[in-house]
Amino acid sequence: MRYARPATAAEAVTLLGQQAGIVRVLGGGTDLLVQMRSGMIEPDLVVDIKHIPGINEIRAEAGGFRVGAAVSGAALGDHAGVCALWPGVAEGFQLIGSTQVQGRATMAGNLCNASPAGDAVPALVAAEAVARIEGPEGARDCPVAAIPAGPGRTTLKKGEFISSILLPARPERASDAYLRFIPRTEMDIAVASCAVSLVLDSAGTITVARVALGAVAPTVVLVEAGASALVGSKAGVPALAALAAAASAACAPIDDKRGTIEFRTEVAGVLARRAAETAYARAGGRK
Amino acid sequence: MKSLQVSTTINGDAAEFLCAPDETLLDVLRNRLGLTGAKEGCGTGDCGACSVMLNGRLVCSCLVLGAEAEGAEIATIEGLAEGDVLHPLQQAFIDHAALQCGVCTPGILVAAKALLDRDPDPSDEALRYWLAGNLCRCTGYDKIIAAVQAAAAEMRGARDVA
Amino acid sequence: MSLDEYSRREFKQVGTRPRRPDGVDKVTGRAMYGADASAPGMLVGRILRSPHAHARIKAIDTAAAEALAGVKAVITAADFGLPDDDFTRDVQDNCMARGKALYDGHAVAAVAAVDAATAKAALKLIRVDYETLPHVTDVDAAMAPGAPVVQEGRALENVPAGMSANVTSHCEFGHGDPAAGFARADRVIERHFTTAATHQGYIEPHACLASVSADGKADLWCCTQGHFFVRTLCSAILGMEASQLRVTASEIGGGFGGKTTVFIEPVALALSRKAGRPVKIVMSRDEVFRATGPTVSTSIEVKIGMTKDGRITAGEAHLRYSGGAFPCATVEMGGQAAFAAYDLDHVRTYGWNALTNRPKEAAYRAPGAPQAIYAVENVIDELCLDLGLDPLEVRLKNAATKGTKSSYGPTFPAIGLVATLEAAKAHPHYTAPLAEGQGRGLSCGFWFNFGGNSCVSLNVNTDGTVGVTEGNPDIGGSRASISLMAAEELGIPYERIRTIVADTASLGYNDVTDGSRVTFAVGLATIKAARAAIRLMCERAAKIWGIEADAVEWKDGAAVPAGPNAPADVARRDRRGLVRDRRPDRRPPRGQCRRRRRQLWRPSGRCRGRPRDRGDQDPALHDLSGCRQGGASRLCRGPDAGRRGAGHRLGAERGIYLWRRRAVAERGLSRLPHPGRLGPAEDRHGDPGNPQSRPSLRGARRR
Amino acid sequence: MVRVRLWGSLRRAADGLEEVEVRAGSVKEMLDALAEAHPGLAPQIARGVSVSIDGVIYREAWFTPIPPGAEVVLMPYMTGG
Repeated sequence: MRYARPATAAEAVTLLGQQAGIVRVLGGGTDLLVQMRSGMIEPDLVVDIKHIPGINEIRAEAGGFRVGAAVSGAALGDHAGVCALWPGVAEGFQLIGSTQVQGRATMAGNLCNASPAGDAVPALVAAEAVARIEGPEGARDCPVAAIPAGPGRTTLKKGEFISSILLPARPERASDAYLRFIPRTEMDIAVASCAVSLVLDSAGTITVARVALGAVAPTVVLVEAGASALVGSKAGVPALAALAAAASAACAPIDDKRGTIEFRTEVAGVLARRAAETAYARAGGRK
Repeated sequence: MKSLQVSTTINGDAAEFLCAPDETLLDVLRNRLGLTGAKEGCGTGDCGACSVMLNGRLVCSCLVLGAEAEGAEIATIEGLAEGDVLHPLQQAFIDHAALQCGVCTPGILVAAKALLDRDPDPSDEALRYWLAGNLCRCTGYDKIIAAVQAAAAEMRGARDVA
Repeated sequence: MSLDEYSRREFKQVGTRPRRPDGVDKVTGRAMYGADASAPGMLVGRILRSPHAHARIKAIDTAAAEALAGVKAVITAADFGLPDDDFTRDVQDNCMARGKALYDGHAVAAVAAVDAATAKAALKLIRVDYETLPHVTDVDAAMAPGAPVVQEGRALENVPAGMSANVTSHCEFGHGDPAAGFARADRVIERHFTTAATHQGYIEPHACLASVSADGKADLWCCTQGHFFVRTLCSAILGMEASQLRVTASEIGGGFGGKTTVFIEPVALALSRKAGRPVKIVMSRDEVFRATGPTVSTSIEVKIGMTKDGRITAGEAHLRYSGGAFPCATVEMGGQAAFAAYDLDHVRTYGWNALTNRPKEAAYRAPGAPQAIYAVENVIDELCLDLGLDPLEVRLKNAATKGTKSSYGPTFPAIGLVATLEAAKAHPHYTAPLAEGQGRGLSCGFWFNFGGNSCVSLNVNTDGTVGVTEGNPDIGGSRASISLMAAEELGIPYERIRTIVADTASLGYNDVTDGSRVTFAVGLATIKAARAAIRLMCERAAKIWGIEADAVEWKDGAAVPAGPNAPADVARRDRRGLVRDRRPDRRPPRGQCRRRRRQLWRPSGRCRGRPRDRGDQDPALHDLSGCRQGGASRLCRGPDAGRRGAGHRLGAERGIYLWRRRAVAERGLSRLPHPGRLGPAEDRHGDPGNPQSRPSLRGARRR
Repeated sequence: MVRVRLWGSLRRAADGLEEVEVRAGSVKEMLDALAEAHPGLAPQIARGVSVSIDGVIYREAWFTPIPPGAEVVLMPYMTGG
């Protein structure tokens, strides 16, 4: 194995594109090193992107924030602006692993690891976050939702890597929330999860809603029926019930030792309802 | 596999080492630098026994490549005491019997110090969440929480006096 | 020797909460665990493991691995002999599969190489030709007709003919007539339970460093609960004499029973022997979970009858345990412990062990007992619910107590269960209101206590401080408890004692740190060692003072003349027994001992008796004034003794006596106690609560 | 004489007796006498047993004397965690 530490994005793209065999991007390493350790993969080249200028930074951009691909959960949690604007994104990301893992883990890494249960991803999808991808043809932007292709697979092409993720601007009276179910209190992987992002009007009526489920399908599921159930409501009981039903209906989970199909399906609805309530309250909505 | 030369700072002292590209910082500390205070309990970031500070962030050194230490500032359990004076956390762990087999203890101390440096007066809940990634099989955690809180109180007191 | 029969004694040190002696090392990262040692020229050992749960190993080709640059040794089962006894052979076969891989993760080959990367590459070059076989992992499935056979011919003589070949042993315990008991019950409930083979989960993976030299001498450093047992197993497996293998126990990062045997140690030794260099093996967590002992997996039926008023009329349990791919006697513990908390007229347990394609069971906290007790306690709780009875009252009503004939045979001495239940009942938590979502549960439990072989050496240093050498790895703080007991007996501060865990070449045989035996058994050996040291020191004090030995007693860390036979003028005597006066030629020689002179004796109130001739020229006393060295060793045995034991290790010793703060040392051999006195016969009489057991401490209990 | 109580599955090897009497002054003498009087017990004794003497469990304590009238119970070889 070779270890490379490019000083620019272009250099990284060249390294990633030219090396034959197994090439991996090293951001926080919290998935990569585990996979190397277990023998799941034996990379020929590991490209440490943390020395590319700007990649460790969070910058305000167009009313939102551009989060560098190497920004750790701990660093994001320390950023008051992001946490205020996108609390659901921040809480989803910060649920990953322990304090130690948070010291290194990145959102871009969680996205590219492409686990169906990645805790950072549903809220990013609900937020309509956009990934900036550096590649042989230069930089391009891609909705986060379009990055995972299935468990462990992404749509990134040879030579490409994510350099940042843009969390867009929000109007007043907008917020988001993320919830997951795990059998224990900490340090576990979602059995089912849900992120809800809402925009309210001045009367507290929901005008925009996005609902994303995690761990109930090969990739994050955007529940448009659930969003429709919320829009026009004030997150009242009927709307929430309709949301829960829509969320459960959108599930296509697996049966495994951590949760049955039935359990995941039911819990996804419950989480959607509760996440919507939290997001609604955060957005300043009052029932 | 060609070895890499890495220059870094460990517990305030400059350190240089050679390592294989796929070698972890934990292996470097333990096998090349003789700093065996950080332990490998799992090698996958689950147990926290290998906790060190990397550029001011608490990390599992088993999930860091040695090569990444280039130019970094690393703090390990070996640097916690000042000379022969134990850090208040270390003393509190002894006084409150917050360790038994002791293999998780270095990691917990490093992690606890990282918290107290950020928050000198954490709630028990905040402390338990912070230490959730440090597994202890012997003590049942309560004594660990009590010891960290006692050290925190002592450190606050010392700060007030100063 | 029942602890309940100990006389009450006011402790000065035992019961205090001193700082643990290993504390500073453990909070500074200085403590040395299994993986923390290294040696010059050390190689890295790695083990190739079976990816199959059950497979015949048709061939292993190690040629390519051996040819890889940097590889210094490759071994397989062919590098080991074939031990005669089943027990050792099973341990060996678990360390390195012979003929068949019996579970996923079973070691099939190992390499030693100059670094980890080379070792890893070498493992990939080893070609193992497997013929996969059907496997079975569930105990009930393994006992069913037609189940895949894990090992042939392993059934003991107690297994009836016609059972699955996987059944290796049967046991039965109890008394009375359960059928008659059930007939008298108002309610009988029978339930089925299963428990999984959970792992002990110690945070420190197994690690060892082995070094075998060309002349056959070997050193082994490892994390273990019993390094003497490691020596026993490894020397048998490697075909070495025990004397040639010195095993040093590292600090141990948790064991919980799982480090009471060997997994990698014989492999590291064999690699080192072949490579001629030290070899270190450190398991990954993955290897720990795949290839080291979990507890048994079980399938249990429990049937209990109860009267309306909560009296258990009969209990019966069928226990089917699997200790993995090798025979395992753990079900015997479950069979004995299942109902042991209760005083029953009719009780019977039937136990079976069956082989499955799982890792070999290792002990885990009262091995076999919690599984059976879990089942029994659940049924009792259900009966309480059914009959509307308070679960604590029902347990009180049925609790075993002093005089109960236990379900496994012996009559109990006082066991404290009733007192414990009463204490629980009186505790505010038992009646505290419960919030929504809270519950309150109650369960009795049981475990035996057995002493086992223990050997302790206690040395008094030149400055009167004390070194205690024990041979049981300190898992839970035993160095502190042993120091406390020595301090209590000697009457000196805890801080003046340092207790260390010695290697196997430095002390007589010790059984494993298991079964909650160490504080109890090593503690008793320590108490005996301390008393032997006191006895020697009192005898010498008597000689120095020129008085009868029985005129000296030990009080608060000092020998003092006392009792009816103490001479009246002893207060004026110096350490040579000379009566002090002002004439210079009567003073003891000056020199090295000058500083100590003040400590030589303490005045005694009423001294009567016959002073000895002040011109006594006992040669042992001549050395005294010029001697700065010291050291009294007394090797004592724990509460039972046996063939592996250390009964006659009364090596050359030096007598010492101890004063409150300092000791004056005396060169020369002391009078040894008769070896017979240290035999097992004394074990029971060495009971600290038995006044008759203290002939050398006469007067000490008079207060 | 020492009366030795056997656990259930050993009784088959001792003519169904729950208790057997042997002449012995120590644990070793008792085990030897048991194996001689009831050869069916010999394999288990060879594998290892514990002995409870008046409620105190001994393991490998060959030379421990058995007091007259003591309650002696044969038990499986004790191990612990």
